[in-house]
Amino acid sequence: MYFLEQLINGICQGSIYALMAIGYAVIYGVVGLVTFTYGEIIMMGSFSAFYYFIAFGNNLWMALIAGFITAALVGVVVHKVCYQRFLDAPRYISLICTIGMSMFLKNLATILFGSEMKGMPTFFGGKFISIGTIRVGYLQLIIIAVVIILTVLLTIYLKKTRMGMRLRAVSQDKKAAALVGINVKTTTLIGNCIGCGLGGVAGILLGVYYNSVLPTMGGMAGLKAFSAMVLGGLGSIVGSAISGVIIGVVENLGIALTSSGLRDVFAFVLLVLILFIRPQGLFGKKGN
Amino acid sequence: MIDRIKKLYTDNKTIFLIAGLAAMIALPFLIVKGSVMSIIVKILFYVILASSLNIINGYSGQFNIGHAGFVLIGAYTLAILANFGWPIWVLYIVAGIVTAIIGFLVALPTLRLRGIYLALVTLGFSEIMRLVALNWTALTGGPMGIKGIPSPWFFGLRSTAPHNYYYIVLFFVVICLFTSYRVINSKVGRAWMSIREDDHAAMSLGVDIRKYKSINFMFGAFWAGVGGALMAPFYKFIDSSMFTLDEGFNILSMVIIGGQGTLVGPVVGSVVVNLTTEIFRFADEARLLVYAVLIISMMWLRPQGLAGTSKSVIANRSIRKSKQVLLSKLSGKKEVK
Amino acid sequence: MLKIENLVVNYGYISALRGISLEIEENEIITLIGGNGAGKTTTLMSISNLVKKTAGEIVFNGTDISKMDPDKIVRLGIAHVPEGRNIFKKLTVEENLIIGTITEKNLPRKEIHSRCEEMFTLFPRLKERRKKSGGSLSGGEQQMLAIARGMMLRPKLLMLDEPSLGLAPIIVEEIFELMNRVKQGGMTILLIEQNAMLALEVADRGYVLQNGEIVLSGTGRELLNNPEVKKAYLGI
Amino acid sequence: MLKKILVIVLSLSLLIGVFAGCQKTEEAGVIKIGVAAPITGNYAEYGKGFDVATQMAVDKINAAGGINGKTVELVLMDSKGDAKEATEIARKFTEDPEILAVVGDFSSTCCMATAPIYTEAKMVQISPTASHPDYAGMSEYMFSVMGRQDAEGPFVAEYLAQKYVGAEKMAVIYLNNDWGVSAHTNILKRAEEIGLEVTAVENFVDGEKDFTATLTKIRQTNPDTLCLVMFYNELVIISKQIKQMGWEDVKIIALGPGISEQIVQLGGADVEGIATSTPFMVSPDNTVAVAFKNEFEQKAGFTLNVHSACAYDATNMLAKAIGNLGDNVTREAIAAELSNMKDFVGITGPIIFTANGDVFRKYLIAQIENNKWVQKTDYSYVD
Amino acid sequence: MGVLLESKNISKYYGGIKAVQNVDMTVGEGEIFGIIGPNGAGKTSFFNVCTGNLQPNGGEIWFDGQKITGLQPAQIARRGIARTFQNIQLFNFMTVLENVKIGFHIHEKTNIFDALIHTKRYREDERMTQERGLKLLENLGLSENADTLAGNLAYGMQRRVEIARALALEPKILLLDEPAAGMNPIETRNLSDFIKTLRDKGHTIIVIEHDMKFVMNLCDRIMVLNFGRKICEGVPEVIKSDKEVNEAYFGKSTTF
Repeated sequence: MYFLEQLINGICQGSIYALMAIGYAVIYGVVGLVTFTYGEIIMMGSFSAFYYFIAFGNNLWMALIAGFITAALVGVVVHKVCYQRFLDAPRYISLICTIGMSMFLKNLATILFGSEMKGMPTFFGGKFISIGTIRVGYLQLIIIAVVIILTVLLTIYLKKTRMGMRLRAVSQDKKAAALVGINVKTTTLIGNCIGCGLGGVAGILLGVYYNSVLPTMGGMAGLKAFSAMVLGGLGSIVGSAISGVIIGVVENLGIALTSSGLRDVFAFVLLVLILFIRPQGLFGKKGN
Repeated sequence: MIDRIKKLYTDNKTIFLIAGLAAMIALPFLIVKGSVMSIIVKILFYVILASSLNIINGYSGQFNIGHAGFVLIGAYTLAILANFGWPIWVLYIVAGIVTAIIGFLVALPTLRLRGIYLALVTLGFSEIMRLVALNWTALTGGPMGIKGIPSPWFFGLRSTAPHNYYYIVLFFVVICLFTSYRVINSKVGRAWMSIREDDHAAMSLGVDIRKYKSINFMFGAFWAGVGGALMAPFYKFIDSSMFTLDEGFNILSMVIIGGQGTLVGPVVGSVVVNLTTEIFRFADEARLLVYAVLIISMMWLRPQGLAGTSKSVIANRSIRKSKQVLLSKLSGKKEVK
Repeated sequence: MLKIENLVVNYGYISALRGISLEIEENEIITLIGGNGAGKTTTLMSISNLVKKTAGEIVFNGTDISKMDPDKIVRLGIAHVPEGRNIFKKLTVEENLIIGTITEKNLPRKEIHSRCEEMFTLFPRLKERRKKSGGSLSGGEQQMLAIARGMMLRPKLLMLDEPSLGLAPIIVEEIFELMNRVKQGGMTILLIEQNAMLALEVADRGYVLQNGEIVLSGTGRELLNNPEVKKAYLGI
Repeated sequence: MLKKILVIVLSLSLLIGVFAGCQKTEEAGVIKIGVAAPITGNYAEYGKGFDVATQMAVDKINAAGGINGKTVELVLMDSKGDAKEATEIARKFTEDPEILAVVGDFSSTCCMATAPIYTEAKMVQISPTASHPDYAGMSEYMFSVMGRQDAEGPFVAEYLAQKYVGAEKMAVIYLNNDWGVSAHTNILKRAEEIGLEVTAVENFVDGEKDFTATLTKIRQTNPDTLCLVMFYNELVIISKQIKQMGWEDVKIIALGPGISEQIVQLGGADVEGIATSTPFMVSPDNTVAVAFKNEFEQKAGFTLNVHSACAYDATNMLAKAIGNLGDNVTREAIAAELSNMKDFVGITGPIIFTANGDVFRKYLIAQIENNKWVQKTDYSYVD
Repeated sequence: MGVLLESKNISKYYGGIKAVQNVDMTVGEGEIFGIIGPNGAGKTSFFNVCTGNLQPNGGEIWFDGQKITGLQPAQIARRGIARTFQNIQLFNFMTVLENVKIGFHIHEKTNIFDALIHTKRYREDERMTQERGLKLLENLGLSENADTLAGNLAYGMQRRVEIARALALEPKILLLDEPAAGMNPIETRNLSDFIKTLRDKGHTIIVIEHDMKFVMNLCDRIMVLNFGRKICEGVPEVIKSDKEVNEAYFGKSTTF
């Protein structure tokens, strides 16, 4: 029972990692570059919701949309500054740019929004469903549902729409995409915006779930998203989502077995171990 | 302009080196203020750290973004063993060796990995090290850190005053750059560079990639460890918060701003980065904003770094492109990579 | 229709094209032949603006396309079928075809479907594998898919880069016959081919490239019978 | 062209920076006090509080005519919470002969790294918040205003937990930093002495957000009281997660956040009933404290916390010591004056340094009732 | 004439593509052996299997009486197989001389400590690579370019540097992947002569090429691949008159 309880805790936390990882996977898949600004995108999404609630009242769904848009707009800036110019250049250049951008956004947020923790309104009145002694909050269910819905929607979007097809084409082969008449520049920009928007949504759920918004909240969140994305096999959306959940579960079971201070150790040891055994990630194909 | 300076330098290398060294030795006599000296000592620390990272990233083309982990090991090794009464001078080297051994252990799994995967493993390693240092209280003092790290004695002087400690660090900086120079201009260094340029070609010439990558990681880790060990007695207190990922990113920025794959690059990088953060102290809250803008504008204006070969990236790009063309031409048959 | 003037392309310090000029008339099959590294592929890449040109001008139907974005060039009706296997490996065969029409924004589903069917009649092998991913196809099938994808656009100018690469002789023949049919449908074709004999047989005119320069040009027949071509290029 | 302009702008700004760094104001009749605080970085929130609180103290002193007719000036430097930067700041402060003493730094890491430098210069560093047990004892020039954990920890175990809430089985969660470690160790020690059973001890790394696993684990051990050793942000998150789990039959006590208003603001109904130990309480009848609190919140834009109040007191104490010395102000003398000062009463209550340089504080118990901190005991509760 | 390199039943697949299927080959000592075939015939894949750059899906490679399948490329190189690459894989940001010096890698005995304190071993190695490197460059007419960055050289020159680098290994067998690609006729003829002199010095050479003329004039024996299969093997005259080869190479309708 106890084990099951911890497992459910892990799944709940993992679903947030999963959502963050999906956004990262879209960015990496389409742009093809590693970003360290993603955590700050998450933070920006969270702050946008915080101010949305103040300005327009507590409507979570509208806030999610607002957060998506804000994060996507920040994504445009990040794209112009960090990616567009460096698509053909050695990868480390844009990587350093994203590190600079992350520093910039974090400090800008500190100056603009203040460095103290801010709270989010409570949604669903803390209601929950009981299964024996285990309680799963409505919010947790909503988060899991949002993750599943977004994964499905995203998959459908990528599979069924023309834009989705463009994104997939660009993520597979930029040259061939240009040859069939896809505007690679615009498409990578759009892909990046979608990824960032998902990051923003994840940021809002993160903020609401833990009831806190901070300029420094992005750091570890971005790292976990990155890790889940790599474990999932670089840009695979379903893989990233599953890896996010796996990381969450491993962390929580690790805490259950040892000490709670070691949470991140579990995450990173898992990462290193898996990459050692399967260099292409959990769901990646060999030779990619 | 930078290129002209570089040419002037290459033409009169020996004179410049001797003059530079003389100036460095004379420096503490010219600067009265301990605070300025302290900044200079810090720059010298980073020269070692950035150079050691440059050995890994710049010369063998691996991508290590968790360098802080190695620095941590060096610093903690010295701090822990110093409390057992080991002489500090010996510990500088011991710390380097311990870090090199850990570096080897990190290199083992990473030999199979490239690019982003390798980067992620080094990142994970760095965080694991920090968290272990934070949680293994019995050994590392955990969050209490280790305080009262003794300072080495040096011609009868208490050496942690910046004016004195400067010479110890300078000594190691010179040794670090000198050994790097010698190794790079040997079979080993050429093997590293061949791996960086084209590992398949290197393999086909009989270069044992695994062996040389491990040596490379060990050599870089050694100097990172020495750098970390040098810092511990100077600050007298260490805890895990001094070796975060951001610290690793900071070192990485120095290497890239200075110019990867050149010996001078990391030196220039650490000077420029440290001076900028110092100079913009008056900007208060916006200080790191300025630093962030500096990093980004450097990548826009001079992505090869201040000391990097001019046009190398552009040349690199077109050469890469021509290769791509050829590759695509041959892609029907050739799938080596 | 297409006019290239004094095109120069350098890759770093290597010069790939040293100033070539050529012209393509409407409804022709033009072929570029030459050895490896002669600059054939580079010429096509320059037309699609996938490489940086050092000098030169390319005009298509009166529009200067030398500085146009690659996707706009495709929109003008120039389809480029790259050599090798530049198909989307993770997309299915059908998706690969559909993506060929991606520049035509308001194309009805029905029209796309009928064009797909058309391609499947041309290449029945693809029809069998329409739901398979591009990467699982054999080399020849991938080549067919690439050509079909280019033709999905109904381009004015179809540029084929080594369509016979890795294909069995029977299929090669099919493709060359296909070209004739396509030409009768009003398409202009620019063909790069290593199999010079075959190429020159279908081509109206041809250019011989060597080390980035055009060394010979003429009608297909002329070149085919030119002893220089035989000797220098075919190595007989 | 763009490139050139950018290069010029960059190098110009660098130059300006150099000169700005070199500028110095030489004014007579000014007393300078250094402030080292993390204005940027992960602890920026607390650094900002230091900045506002110290400046408020100085403004007040100057408005009242300064110290013996001399105006007080603060020199604020950003340590980023980084020990390396902190030592550089320490060197700058010690080298500037006009600076008499230093208020700072926030983290014990920085304080302990800079202690040898200040000691060498015989300069006082009075830290509002450093609570590492070894810090103040490092030399006679190091002072800490916050109060050592070997006083508060036992108070929490014996009086808050056992006596006030009637705990029999207690679990402890603490923030894994120097402060949290010493605080919880002292709690555990006293708990063992007084026979209070501790069922589980868990820690977390700064920045942690998800405590469900930890709480689920602790709940297995069936404690009746949960002792949270941490600051306000994690405290709020934990209380919310406890409620979310449906864990009703547990009493929550806290050490560390003091009577932060943020807890009430952020926590709402979920923090109702939390009891905490605090060295001071801004009760409505304490007009000085209330005025301070209001002014601080207006200037800083966020609510007052214990750390900023301590920074305010530290500055005032320093000013008082300098004032007491009259014209014989030397850096060295300030240390002696501070150690001997017995009559200082600040916002956070009376502050008397021990021989070590710490403060032995007495503690109150406060509890949240109807969304408000209410003082439940006075200083005599211990007796 | 002993057998030096032998492939037994080698196959290599990429996903659905059968790049090489059941190829047998024997190359004797002192031969110049040619492998020809149209683009996409699997020549380079076969080559990469021989040098260990690719692992075969089936079959074995024997070299000098020992099985070398499964070995790392570096180990194979140490046994005496040197190669060049189809698309020229030089170390572009290193000078020509440095490129060649890396070729001497397996003959150098320096380790990192020798390099640090400049032991006798280091000095000897450095002198050896310097002298022999320069000599090699002189032999190939590259002396003037010793200090140029390899990436900056013209195409033909790069080919030569690559061959020089491979020769520095002092291999028992040299595998050249399309050495004449991108060369003009004069360069090609020079190259052809040069390869012959190498053979006369005792090197065994395998050449991949699709320039028929080049191969016919140069090689002692030739193997023809098409669709990954061996369709013909023999002396140039046999190849020239083989019908299947002609079809594969020039299309059905043409004959010589």
